[in-house]
Amino acid sequence: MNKSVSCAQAVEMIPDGASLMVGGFMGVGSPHRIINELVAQKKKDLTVICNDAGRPNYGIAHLISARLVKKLIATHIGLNQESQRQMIAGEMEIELIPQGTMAERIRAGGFGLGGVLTSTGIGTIVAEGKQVIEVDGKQFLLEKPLTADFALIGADRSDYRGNLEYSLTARNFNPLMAMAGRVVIAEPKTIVPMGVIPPDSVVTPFVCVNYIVEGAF
Amino acid sequence: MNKSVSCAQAVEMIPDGASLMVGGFMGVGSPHRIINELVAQKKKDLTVICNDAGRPNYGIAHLISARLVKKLIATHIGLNQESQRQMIAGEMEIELIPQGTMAERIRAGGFGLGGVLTSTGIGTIVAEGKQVIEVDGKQFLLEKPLTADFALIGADRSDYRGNLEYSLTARNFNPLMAMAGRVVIAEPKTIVPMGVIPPDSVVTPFVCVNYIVEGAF
Amino acid sequence: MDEKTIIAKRVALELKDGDLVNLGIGLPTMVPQFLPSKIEVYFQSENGIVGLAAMPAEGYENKALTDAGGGYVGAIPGAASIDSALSFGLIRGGHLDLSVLGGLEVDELGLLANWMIPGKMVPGMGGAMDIVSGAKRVIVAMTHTAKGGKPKIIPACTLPLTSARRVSLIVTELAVIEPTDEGLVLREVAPGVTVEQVVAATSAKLIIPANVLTMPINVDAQAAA
Amino acid sequence: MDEKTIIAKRVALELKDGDLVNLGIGLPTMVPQFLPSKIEVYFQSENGIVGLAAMPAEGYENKALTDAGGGYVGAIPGAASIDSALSFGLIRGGHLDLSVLGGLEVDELGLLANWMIPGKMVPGMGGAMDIVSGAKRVIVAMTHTAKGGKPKIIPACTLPLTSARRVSLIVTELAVIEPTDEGLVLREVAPGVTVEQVVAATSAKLIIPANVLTMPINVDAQAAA
Repeated sequence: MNKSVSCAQAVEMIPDGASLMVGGFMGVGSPHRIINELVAQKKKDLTVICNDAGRPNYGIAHLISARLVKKLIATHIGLNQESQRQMIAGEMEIELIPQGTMAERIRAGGFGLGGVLTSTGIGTIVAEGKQVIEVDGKQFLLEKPLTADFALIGADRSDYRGNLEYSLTARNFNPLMAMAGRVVIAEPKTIVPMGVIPPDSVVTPFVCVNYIVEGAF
Repeated sequence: MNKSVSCAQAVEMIPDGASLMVGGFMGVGSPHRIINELVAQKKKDLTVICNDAGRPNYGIAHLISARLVKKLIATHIGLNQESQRQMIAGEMEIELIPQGTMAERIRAGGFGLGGVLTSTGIGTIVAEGKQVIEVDGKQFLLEKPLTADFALIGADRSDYRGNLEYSLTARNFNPLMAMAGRVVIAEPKTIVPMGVIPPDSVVTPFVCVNYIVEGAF
Repeated sequence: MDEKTIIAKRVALELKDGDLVNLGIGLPTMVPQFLPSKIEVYFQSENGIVGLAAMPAEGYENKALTDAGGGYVGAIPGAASIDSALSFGLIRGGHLDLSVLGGLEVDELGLLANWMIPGKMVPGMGGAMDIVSGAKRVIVAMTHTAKGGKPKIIPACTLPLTSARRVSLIVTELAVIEPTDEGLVLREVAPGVTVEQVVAATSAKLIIPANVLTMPINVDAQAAA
Repeated sequence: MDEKTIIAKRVALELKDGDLVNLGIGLPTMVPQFLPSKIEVYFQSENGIVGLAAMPAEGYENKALTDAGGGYVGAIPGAASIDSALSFGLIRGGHLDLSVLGGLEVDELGLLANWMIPGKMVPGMGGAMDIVSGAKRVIVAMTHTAKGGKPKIIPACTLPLTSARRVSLIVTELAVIEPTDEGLVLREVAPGVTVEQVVAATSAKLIIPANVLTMPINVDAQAAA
């Protein structure tokens, strides 16, 4: 079962209008080659779930500048002025959610849980329209699971079967999204034979990964 | 900040009647020296949260045979006849919960979440007395977080600050419990200097661990 | 050929290339030996490994590499260690393609009871409730009747349920039965077994289609004798 | 000494040996340079590292080792990489001893608004809502007034709240104020600052105890001139 594909082949699988989870935090740990290829293939009307809007000319900022994003679900867009401009001009829909809530919502989606009970957001505008659940006298917001058609994962090393390792703060949302995409495409910096990554070093087990993008970064 | 203590010192901190989370799965990955020391110091009326009751003469079976356990919260006790005997004789209270639910309840306790929404147990006796929450037309059981006075962790390597690595299936519940104990005592097989365990190999970050039991296994 | 071998052989045909599979203790662990050599199937053990392999040769056992029963196992090159939360995340999150596990009772709704006999045997559910509620497909692999010929496929479970979710398939030494919206459909009989024999050994109502197939397995004449 | 230095110096006194601390962007990142050398404090960055260290020397930067703003940082020997769920598990689960972050407004209930100005500046809340809701202690480190002298410590927040949970302490260049059940208590004034000056710069009601201390920090005369 060879999961390797070229970057172009990987992106060809993604239709216009797809929902995408994109790993990375301010571009650190994002799958940069896949992002560039999405721009090259001019994918349209994307819904993107990502921690942030990237930084100018880095990370998913490329998708936003190319006007490919219909809706962005993120925690912070302050370092990308263009995303704020598009939001205020009504050109891109933006849903802002707390970072810890986003992490758990994605995890709940990938782990088959019904939702997340968190005190984050209680008593703020984040709570508007959401169910409040009381557990032993304490109030929690019910936050729903997040999944996506595709999860695009930036990894450090992969083996040919798709076991993934990450490096330092490039890990961030990647292992969570790798559980929550219906199709998971990983972009590692290196691909190594099976057995090179010890079992205890694997962060994302191979069974989560559908495709591995070939070629060094 | 030296967190090293002798095994005897570690166990002296645990009072009679304490609630303990004990890592391990059928004894694999359990903190065996701490368990033996609990028996030696004759701690009484313990509430123990552990995947199982161990196997005869292995793992927490020692605590049960020594009659130190007032209540056991576990997923499976089938490999330890003595635990079934004590349960049927009314000598030990046993609460059986599904394994995946136990994992998430412990995680929720350690991660500060209000509970777990799972379809596991819906329509079975596990659901008795529990709140059912509907999310987008699907029903989920609300399972409450679990915490404990102490988490007793079996690890492979620790550094002097308490970063922990685990080996293969000895990992199991240990990293979850290391988040959910009010006091966390780790029993590693080896203690190494800081920096020997690479940041990406750390499974339990040092900030979770209060004490490290000295001496090789 | 003994009952268990027939069951394991037939279940093996349900495994597809690339599947992630969880096997319950006992009979289900016999399945891998009957896999066609051309397909690659991965085994998960819920205690925390993806890429389980058969028990290693004597002297190569490792105390930290066991199955959910605590028995020594091996690992394929490229296996992955996972904690209990991730292990059940794979199960609940739809990443586990197939689970094969034993049963005490299955009823006309396709519901399974397999974790306790009140007042008699209370081992606990372990991971069974999560697995039956979460795996993409669940196959119950069990003998058709209990000791003394008492039916295990019955109108309604009398023992506590494992899940409110219907199982995908029942494989016994006599038959392959598929729970559907309409009820239990008899899909196959074992070589040499008649539809009437299956019906006689089953107290649940069975739907008998016009074409009930024979299990496509090779029953060795010598062993069957 | 400039305003920010006074605030950072005073906040530094709140950090205890062994604390796990999260620092917001901007002013809070100045705190570590004023830590007493005898205490060991660990820094978490919510993007995924425990054991953050100062920015490395030129040429030693690593693209995969950054803070939450994407800027290069270092790591202590024995640092730990964590994913975003574990990062916020530490925050929400009571493992984070202290968070220091900036503020736009704090009110008489001790509630903080620091993540948006509707119609004007909407960067998003990032991790601030989780941090203020979850950290054991939250210190707001901010200038006492906005540009033009407009009070930021006010009767009731006009901007969207960051959390319904009260913050632990407010540290400005003029004062240290503690939100309590009774209201905002003026604990300290900066060297050379009078209680009256603090009251004048604050539109919220302040409770003034009999003994208002002076911040125990060394204000360098030359820099203050």
